Amino acid sequence: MIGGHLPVLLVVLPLMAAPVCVVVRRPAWAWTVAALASWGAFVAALGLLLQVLEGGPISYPIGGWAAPWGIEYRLDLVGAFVAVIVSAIGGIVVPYARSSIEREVAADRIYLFYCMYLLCLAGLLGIAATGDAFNLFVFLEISALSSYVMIALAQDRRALTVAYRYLIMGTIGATFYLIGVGLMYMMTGTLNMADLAARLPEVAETRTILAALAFLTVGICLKLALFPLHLWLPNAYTYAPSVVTAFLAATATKVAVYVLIRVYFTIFANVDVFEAMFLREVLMALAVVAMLSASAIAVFQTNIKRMLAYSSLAQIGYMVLGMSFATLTGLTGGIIHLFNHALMKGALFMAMGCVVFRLQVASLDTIEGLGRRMPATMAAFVVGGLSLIGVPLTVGFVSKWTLVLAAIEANMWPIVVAIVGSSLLAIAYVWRVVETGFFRPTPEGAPAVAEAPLSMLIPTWLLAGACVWFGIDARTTLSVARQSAAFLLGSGP
Amino acid sequence: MNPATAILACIAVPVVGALLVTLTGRWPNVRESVTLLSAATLFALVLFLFRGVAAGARPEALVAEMMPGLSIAFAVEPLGMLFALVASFLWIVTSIYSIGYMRGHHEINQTRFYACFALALGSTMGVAFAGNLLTLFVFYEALTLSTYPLVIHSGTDEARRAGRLYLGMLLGTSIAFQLVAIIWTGWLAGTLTFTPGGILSGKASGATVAILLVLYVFGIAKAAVMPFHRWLPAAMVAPTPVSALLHAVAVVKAGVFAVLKITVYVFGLDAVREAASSEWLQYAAAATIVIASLVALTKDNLKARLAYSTVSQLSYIVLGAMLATTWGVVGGAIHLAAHAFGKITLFYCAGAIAVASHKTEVSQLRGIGRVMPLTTFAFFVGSLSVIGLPPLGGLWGKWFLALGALEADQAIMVAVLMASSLLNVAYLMPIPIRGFFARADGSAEGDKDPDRPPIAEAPIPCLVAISVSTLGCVALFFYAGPMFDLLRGAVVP
Amino acid sequence: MSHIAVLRVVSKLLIPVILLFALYVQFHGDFGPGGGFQAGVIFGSGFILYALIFGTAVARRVVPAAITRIALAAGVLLYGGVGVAGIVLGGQYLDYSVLADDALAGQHLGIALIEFGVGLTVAAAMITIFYVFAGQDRGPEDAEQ
Amino acid sequence: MAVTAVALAWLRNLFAVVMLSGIFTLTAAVVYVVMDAVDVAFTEAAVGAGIATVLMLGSLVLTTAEEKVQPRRAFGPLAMVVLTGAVLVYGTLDMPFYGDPSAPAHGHVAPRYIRDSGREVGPPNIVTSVLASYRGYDTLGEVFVIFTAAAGVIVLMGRGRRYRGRERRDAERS
Amino acid sequence: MTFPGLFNYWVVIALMMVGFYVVIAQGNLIKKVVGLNIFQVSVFVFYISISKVKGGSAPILSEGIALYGNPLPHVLILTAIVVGVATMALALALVVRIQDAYGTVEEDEIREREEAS
Repeated sequence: MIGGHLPVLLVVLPLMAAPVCVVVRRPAWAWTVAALASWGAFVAALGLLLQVLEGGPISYPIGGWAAPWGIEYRLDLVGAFVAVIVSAIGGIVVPYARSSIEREVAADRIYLFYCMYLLCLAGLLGIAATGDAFNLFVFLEISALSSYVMIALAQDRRALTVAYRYLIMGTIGATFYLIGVGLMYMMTGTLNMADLAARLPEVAETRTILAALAFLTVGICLKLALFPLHLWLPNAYTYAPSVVTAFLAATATKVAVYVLIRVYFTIFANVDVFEAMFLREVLMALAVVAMLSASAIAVFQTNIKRMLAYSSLAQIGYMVLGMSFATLTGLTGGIIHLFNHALMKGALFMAMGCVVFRLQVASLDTIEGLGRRMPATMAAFVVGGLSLIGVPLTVGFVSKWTLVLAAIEANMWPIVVAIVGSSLLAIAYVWRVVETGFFRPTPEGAPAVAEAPLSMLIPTWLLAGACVWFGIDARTTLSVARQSAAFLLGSGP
Repeated sequence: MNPATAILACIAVPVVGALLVTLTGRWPNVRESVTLLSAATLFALVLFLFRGVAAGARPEALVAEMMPGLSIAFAVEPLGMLFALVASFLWIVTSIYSIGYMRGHHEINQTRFYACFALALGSTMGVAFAGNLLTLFVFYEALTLSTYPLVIHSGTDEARRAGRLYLGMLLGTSIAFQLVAIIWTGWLAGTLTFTPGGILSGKASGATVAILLVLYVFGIAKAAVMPFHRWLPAAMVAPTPVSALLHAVAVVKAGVFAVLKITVYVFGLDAVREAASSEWLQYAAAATIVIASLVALTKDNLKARLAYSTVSQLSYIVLGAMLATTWGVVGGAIHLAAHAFGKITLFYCAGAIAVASHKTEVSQLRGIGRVMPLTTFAFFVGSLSVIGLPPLGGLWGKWFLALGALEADQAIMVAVLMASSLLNVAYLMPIPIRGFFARADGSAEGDKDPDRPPIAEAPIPCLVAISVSTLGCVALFFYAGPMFDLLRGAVVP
Repeated sequence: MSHIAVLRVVSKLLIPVILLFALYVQFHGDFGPGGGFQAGVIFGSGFILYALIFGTAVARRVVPAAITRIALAAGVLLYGGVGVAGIVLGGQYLDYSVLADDALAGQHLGIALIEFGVGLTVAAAMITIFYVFAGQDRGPEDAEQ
Repeated sequence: MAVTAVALAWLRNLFAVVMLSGIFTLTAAVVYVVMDAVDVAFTEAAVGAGIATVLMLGSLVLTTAEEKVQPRRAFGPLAMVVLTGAVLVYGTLDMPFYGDPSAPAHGHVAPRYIRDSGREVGPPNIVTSVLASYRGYDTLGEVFVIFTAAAGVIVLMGRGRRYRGRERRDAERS
Repeated sequence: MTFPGLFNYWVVIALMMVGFYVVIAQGNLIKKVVGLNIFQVSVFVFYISISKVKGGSAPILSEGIALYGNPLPHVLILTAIVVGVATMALALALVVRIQDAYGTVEEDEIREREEAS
């Protein structure tokens, strides 16, 4: 009986756990609630993925009202896959948070952190599950508001301005999205995605729908920080508490990419969007610029969290690039990179979180010779870093392989050059950290630090291990990604 | 023992060895016994495989499927067999040598040194036995990464700069050119498995083959074809055993081996011969041969001179591959083995001289033959082998290469080979000759220091290793027949 | 300070009316404009007026911060709980029809419950935010959210 | 409305700005009534004009009431705004006319609410039916947004946070 | 207030753009929030004008009325208003904290002080 209700339980479980956190207040209890809820969500997401793999997309009418009238939860393979990614990262982050948050957030705010974290998780899962364009907006806002708060939780005062800027940009993005949805509603009279897909072709040629597409694209690109709408991201990731950075970097932008996929391949499934307004060319060009410029900037950063943030911008470029091919291999590459990047960035930011836990700052100066003092942490960083470069037997290699293959198939050699160029820059910035961490002597008078606590190391290594595991055996993930892509394209042109 | 198990064991033994070395790092004697033991075990395993391969067997082993249609798989064939034999045998010798060298030099981080060394050997075995391009690429990268810590072993600024160049150039070219070429090949041919006669025949146009060939030859920077040779002289900052085994044998030979293997099993000799770019690449190789020899003449540092000599000699093999005739390929492969013994002897001697006398420059070596007669004599024999004079193994490689050039109607290449041999004489012979006949330079600073013990022969383990490799040079001359038969099996089905 | 006295008297009269009006809006939402949300706002403002005139300290005694916090959570939990009840009783999430024997009656009950949840959370949220804003400019020791 | 909005953009006294913003929202509420959206008007008046203004005044008290003179001229943003506006105007060209009963928006999903909500859900107020039942899940989300905001405000400002922040700033200055 | 044709939309768009301009061009953090508010309210007005049906009445069922306004946008905007205010509350809370931490709510001054520290 529960199986049938999984789509909604997936979201409602963390959602309802959030107020419970506020009621119980004791940090340990709040943590327990958060852990149970996010693990529960993970189990639900896995169950859903299996259901979808077996029986195709699941539709769940909330309130018992059939689709275009009520709100529908609709999980196809992509949605379920993203839900698994998000909830898995959530489940791994929670145990990590316990020690890390104690260090970085005031004690009387800890229960509220868990509350916010759960809301954010629920919001992201809600976005993944929903089949309704407006419902998506609501959950977008839940996750956005809670992430602003989580960023502002950091003790550094710059976190406040960063959160404020993020809030302004995020709200503009959401409002743009709202305008887009309004325009679509105006021309079709519906908000349900599947219904929109069916009704849009009739009016696809109208200027109103073109404007709607433009607003949706710009709004979502603000959220996913595609160049040149990325200015909020580096600082946000730099000054937020480490756990928050790890969680957001691994999930929030991925979900935004997912929304973009939804818009192009579900809502506009029956319309050849990529032909309209040079969308393909524009997206590709922006993605390429993002990949190259962000990687180049990353090379010059000394704060490692900021460096990783810029690297995230570049990786977002990869995902958008894969999507904009609109071919089977390209879309597969985009989706698989969604998963893979969540793993590696999660691992990297968590490793840096361990460094911050011991040293307060993770910059090139503080980590000199740290490989000797915190070997497990730095080793996890190396694994994630190699993955970022795309060394074989890591997940990054699988992504890169698929994306390059897509570019070769499409006969787009400049894109191949861009992917390769961005990887070369990745070598440069990753290796600066590895070299400083492992092959520089520990400076005189450096604080003697112990390895990070196991509650932080184990989650970090879970993700680092996953980077290798899914890099060696990418069959499962690739086949899920490929099936998702086929499904998304199948209903399209 | 099952051959498939033996193949896997060949990879596993060094890796396990590395692990044990790390664990026993506290007890140097145990640690070094572990190293020797793994080296011996590995050689025994390779010999076991050799028996089968010599009899015509082609054992295979599948490890894991990575992506659909792409797997990590091994398949032993003659080229790889020869490479594995040379590398695993010389590992034993080098291990003995290292013990003398590292202790004599009071080096730091010895545990890391032995562990990485073992890992590098494991990767070399992986390269040698790779059954498809993907596996080859995986171990090629693993080899780069596992030798990086050895290059920057000393931890000085110079070493770190060299390490950056090393990693940037090897990893960079492999991702930028080789990976793209592999993905392209896979897309064109539908498979990456090495197949006699080539997998690309009939599947790609002439122009495509030409471009791919260029991508491979320059993408495999380990083969050090100019202009991607700079990493090799830079890597000479590493301890001498590393320069000896890895940068005269394992790493660089992995590069030329990959070129040979791709020529034979991916393109097929006919396709390479017909490709528009192969002649152009021959000239590139020829230019490298001559220019590197000339540069070697100008180098006063002994190891730098040897490094440029290696660059030059490697291009012989690339030249053989690009000639794409039976004699050319066989000659290349034989040169691979013969040069390995010759060059490793020279490096051993250079290291022995450095340990015993702390002299590293050619100009300091006047009269060294009087205090270190054995070492200097070995140097003399090694030089003769590299030059290619009977009765030493170096002769055969050049001989067959010249035949191959004639077969391909490239008489000019014969001239290049001859010119290069003369240059070899010019940059190598003065060293032993001056060592024996010139009077020691009285102004050398070391000699005036009364506290310094007088220069004596190198430590015993070093001498043992030098003797073994010198004998190897001679043995190769007489046992060229079996080698030749083995290799013919690869080229002529 | 006579105008304060006037204020007090007026507001003493006014506040019950405001609160009553809130309740009216809460339950009248079915028929005219209004509902839990608006009711919550009005209730909240009524209380804030009270707090402004009689001082936050008094207001905090009447409705302590802990209560508002729990009310805040209770409201959303009630809403979500109604949804879960729908599942438990064999319908879909947030399906009110199964809450009672008759579908229409179930809808009615469900809407009333969730509207109440909404009102509770909104009122609590307003009071909380007010407390927090009003609780500024004091040292850490006497500030109580 | 337009007048208030433009005035808002130019005024520098923040109290006036906030009051004008309240007026702006109230005007919007009036417009809603004209457009037959009584529920929305009610909410906008209570929330948009009421709470929002109070909140802004509250934060003005806690910060500052006068905006600094801005020396720079912002042509970049202006260009962006004009571009966005142009896209929107471009989009309007194919729109159904204002109030057109045959517009697609009125033809698909909405008629069922008007026709059947009385029978299926009960309340005569269709907005309530849709809000609480047909799209009850959106409302659930909405309540959670309020919850998030309230909890977020506690996080940011509750219990002496401000005080501590100022102490830190003073410490940094000295 | 019955505008002919598309004129109504253009007014709304003009309002939106004023709000949008204030958000992105103003340096005062509070004013940005106000701008955001105007921007959002204008979007709401836009939605509501979608719902208007000429000759229709408010969507409250009663005897004898056949033509109603479209209730769906009303519902959406009810939700959106609340979301907007919630965002604003958070934004203002942040502004207050920024004032404490930096002593100013002007963007360029904050930047100066950030660089100074």
